[in-house]
Amino acid sequence: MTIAAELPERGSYFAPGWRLRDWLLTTDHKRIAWLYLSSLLTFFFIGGAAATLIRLELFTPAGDFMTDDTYNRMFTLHGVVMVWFFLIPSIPATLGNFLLPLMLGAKDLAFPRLNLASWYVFMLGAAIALWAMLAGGLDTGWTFYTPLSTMFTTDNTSIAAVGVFIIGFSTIMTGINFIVTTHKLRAPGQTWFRLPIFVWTLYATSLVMVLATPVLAATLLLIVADRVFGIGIFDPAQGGDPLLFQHLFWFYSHPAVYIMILPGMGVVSEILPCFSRRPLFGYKFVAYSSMGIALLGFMVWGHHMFVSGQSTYAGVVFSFLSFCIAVPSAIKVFNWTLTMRKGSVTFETSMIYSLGFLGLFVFGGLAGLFLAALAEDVHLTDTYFVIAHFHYIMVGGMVTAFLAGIHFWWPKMTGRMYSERWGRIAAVTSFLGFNLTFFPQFILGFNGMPRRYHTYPDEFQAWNVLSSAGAVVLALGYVMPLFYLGYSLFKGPKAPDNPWGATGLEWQTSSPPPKDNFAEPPVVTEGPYKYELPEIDRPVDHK
Amino acid sequence: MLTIRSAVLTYVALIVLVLLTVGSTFIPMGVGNSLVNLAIAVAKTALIGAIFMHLRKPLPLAAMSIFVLLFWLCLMYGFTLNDYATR
Amino acid sequence: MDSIALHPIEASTLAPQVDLLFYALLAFSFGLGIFLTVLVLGYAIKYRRGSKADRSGERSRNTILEVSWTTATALMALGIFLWGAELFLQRDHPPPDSLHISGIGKQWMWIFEHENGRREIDELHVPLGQPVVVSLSSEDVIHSMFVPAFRMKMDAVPGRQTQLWFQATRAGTYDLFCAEYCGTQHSEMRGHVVVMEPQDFAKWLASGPTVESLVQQGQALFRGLGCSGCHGPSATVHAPKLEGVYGHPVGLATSQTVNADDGYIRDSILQPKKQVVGGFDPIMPSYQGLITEDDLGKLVAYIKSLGNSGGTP
Amino acid sequence: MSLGLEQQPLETGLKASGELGVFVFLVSEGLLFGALILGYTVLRLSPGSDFAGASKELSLLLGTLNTCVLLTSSLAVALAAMWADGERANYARIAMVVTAGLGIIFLCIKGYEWFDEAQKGLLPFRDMSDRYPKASPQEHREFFDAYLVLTGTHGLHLVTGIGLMLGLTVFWKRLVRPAHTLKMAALYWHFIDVIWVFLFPLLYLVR
Repeated sequence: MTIAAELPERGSYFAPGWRLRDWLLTTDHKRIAWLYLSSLLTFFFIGGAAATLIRLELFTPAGDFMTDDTYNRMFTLHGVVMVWFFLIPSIPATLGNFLLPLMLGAKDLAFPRLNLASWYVFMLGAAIALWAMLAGGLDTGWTFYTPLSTMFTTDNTSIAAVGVFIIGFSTIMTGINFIVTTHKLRAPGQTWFRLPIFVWTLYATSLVMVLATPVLAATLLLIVADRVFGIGIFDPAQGGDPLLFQHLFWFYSHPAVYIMILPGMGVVSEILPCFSRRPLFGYKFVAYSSMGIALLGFMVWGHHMFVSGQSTYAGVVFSFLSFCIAVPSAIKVFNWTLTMRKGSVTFETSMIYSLGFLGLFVFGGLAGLFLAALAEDVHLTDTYFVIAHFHYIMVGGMVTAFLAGIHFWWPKMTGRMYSERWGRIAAVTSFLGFNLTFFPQFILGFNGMPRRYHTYPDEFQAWNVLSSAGAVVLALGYVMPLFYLGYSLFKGPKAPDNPWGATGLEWQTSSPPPKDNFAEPPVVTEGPYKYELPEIDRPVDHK
Repeated sequence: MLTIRSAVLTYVALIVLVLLTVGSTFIPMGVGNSLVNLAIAVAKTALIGAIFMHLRKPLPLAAMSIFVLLFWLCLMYGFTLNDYATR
Repeated sequence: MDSIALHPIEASTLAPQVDLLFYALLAFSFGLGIFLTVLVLGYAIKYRRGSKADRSGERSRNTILEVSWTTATALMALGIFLWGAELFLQRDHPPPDSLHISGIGKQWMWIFEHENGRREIDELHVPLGQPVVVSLSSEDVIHSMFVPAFRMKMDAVPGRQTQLWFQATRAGTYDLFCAEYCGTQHSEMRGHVVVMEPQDFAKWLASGPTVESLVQQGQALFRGLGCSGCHGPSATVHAPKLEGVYGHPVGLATSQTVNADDGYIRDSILQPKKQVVGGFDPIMPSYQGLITEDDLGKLVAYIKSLGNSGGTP
Repeated sequence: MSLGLEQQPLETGLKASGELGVFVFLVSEGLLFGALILGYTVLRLSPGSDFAGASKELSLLLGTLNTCVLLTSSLAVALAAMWADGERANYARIAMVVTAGLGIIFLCIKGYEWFDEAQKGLLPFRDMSDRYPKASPQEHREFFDAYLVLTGTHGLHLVTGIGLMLGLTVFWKRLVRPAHTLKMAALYWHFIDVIWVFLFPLLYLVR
């Protein structure tokens, strides 16, 4: 699509052609990954534009840049686009789509046509929801809380809800495809404990997709039914219960957080060993902790509802389980850190992104402890502290990992190398910009600035100005890769098959891979991450 | 393996269960009615599953799917109703 | 710009306790976060390619280490959980001598009503040093009453009553926010809590515009809405008498027993067929949608007064 | 989830992929209905509520009849799947038409019920809200809200199922593995049947 026609090389998956039909009717998982990538990038920058306008408005305490209604539409647009059009499909639908069959040693996903269908369904849902939001405006917030969303907002709510509902189908399709592929299409010898952690995390993610998304569908269905027919299951005026909505919504939306972050953890688990030249520390613990997170993620949703009128006892239970989920997350962090020990560390772009991920994930995760602690959450919930916390995980964690993965597998996906120098500059810029943007929001939240505020008391201005200034740096860091990665497509040097000297089946095929992924079906005889120290770093007793 | 005989027998059993469950509503038992209805619904599901859907000796993955569904339903109902029960 | 917000004022008995937890968590988080950052950077630098660091020895698996840090994390998490939960449980136990105020959230304002009927909008006056219970309800969507200086927040949910309580420890004027997104002017749904010396508060309370007390207004409504036609002393319809009901157990037609608290009375007005008193027919019509939250509060106050005095109107 | 699966046999291929895919999909569907029924459960269990009392307004006769129709269709589709392999494919195609036909009969009866209930002002259609019997307790409206959503969602699934059956019958000769596809579709049909098996007592039998 956006890639120039000079790329195709004999034998690569680009070879079948560059006509529109070759892309829009393809069932090749690698091409579908590109379809997703180009759509997701578009949505990312739409959501980013909304974020820019939000930060611009918050530069001053008064509502002097846009009206309150416009502002509310902006943060709703930002939330809906970023959550459903970008974060949920981000890594699974792009890198996951491209890499899962390669990592398993398969020719394609189990259901290639379902895979293509999922993209079309995704685009349909996104188009509907986007149309509702841009043409009419949606001001419910991405959370669709009732009775606000059912009684007081415009009819665009129904249209947008239908759009998100349709996107849910696409998510479920991807989930089913990945689960079946992982079970059924592993190459000979590719046993579960020889799978790369990225596959483990994709599997865990797919489980969450399949198990959580239908509950969102049910919830949105009830919202639309309320608006269209006037059924009142969530409507207190008719004896319904708005808290039921919150239970159902967070039953989906909390696990959805793990749809977003788990694949990021998988990406980093691939990159850290590669550039440390060391096997991943505690492979099985990292694999099990992914499954543990997927399971526990379903038992903690009530921590979004501590002050909502939920029973105190339920609050205590949910708080306890929320602390439990800190354990598998911590296990991963410790293991990643120790992977570097006694390694031979180099600082390629994707490694710098991964180290950035580690730092931001640690601080974002620790902020989660504050919010899981009941009495503290009463003060901090619905303030900017929450905003900062989940942006540290979603943007600092997830988007950073996404960029790390894109840079790591770029040579494989395109067959071209990009400029390492510019890559490193962009990685450091976005890290600094991110912290400048979001760290002040922790302080704002602690001081009590509520979220979704169009205007705010004067004493909060200094931190908001800092945050808005940081957003400029962050935006710069995110725009840079567009240029040097785009440039590499045309002028970048040709990539060798395995530029990083990495292990894993995807590096054993050519760059870019042939249409059927492998010239001959691979046979796996050993586990992942069999990294050896390079000659100059090898200890004496090993020589 | 499904035969016409076993299929028809299952079908007859299902219809009998429908009549039983409808009949039971005419005997007032309070909460008991709901329990009986639920038990019969589970029995019907078991019949449909075991015979019609060939799940008597399921593949491990099919069995796992069913287990996962039941387990996740338990999570959803358990935690939500826990809130309502303790308000 | 007035000043830069660094640390919110502590103005309630709860605030220093919550802040102690906050700063303990902050110390722990920064301790662990910086330790990990130093470790990551330290390893990255020490073991950079070509460095002289010692790389001999087995690694990549160490079950004892895995088990021990898993256990350590779990114990830390448990400790923080208990601390946070212990403080949280205070929420359900306001001291018995509390002052009761009812608060109503409405797009986009807060209405507070004191026991003597004095009402205020977007302002809440409370006395220093006395526990205050605010019963919250909402007329339209979900709002959330948030007073950062008190470290206290609670949602106002339509169709239900929730409550929060605090005891102010510092006179002054503090921000009051709506923390749950509630539509167009959500960020304008702000106000102030004014904490006054008790004698000043008493003066303020008495000096207000002469309004009938809540109970008197409730009594007027009781007649106006036709409640007295059935529940009044001269009624011919067979309906339960309301004197001495509040705060006492009520036997239901389902042979269960409920305590006649605020919630029960409220429900009985809105959904009378839900919990019918034993020996009576479910003939009362529902007042759902016919009565505002505001009036409902007055009716409940009146029925409460009947329960307390035991007298007849 | 992975316990006991370490010793994966060294085989690959599409064998049984479709079946696993359908089961995973049905798990997903199960949670959709699970969530909707949870809404019903919460409303019904709210203390002292006469939510279930509204069940009296439904037609027990038509409900029972419909249950039998759907169970019969399950028998038909099970037979179709049995006949799918081998030489009796024509039997299978007839059985599929019967299945779809029974599905359509179910929808007709259901449609008549909805029409009848709408006439009585029981269904929560916004334009008709003034026709709610004012005396009926609020919980009864809630019951009909839940009833409409549950039966409506089930009906939409049935429409999909009927489409599948008819499509399979028509395109039988053009499919690569028609028998396999039919078995997958049969699993879906049985699932819809199982959902009704639970909806029937929840909605009709709680009087």
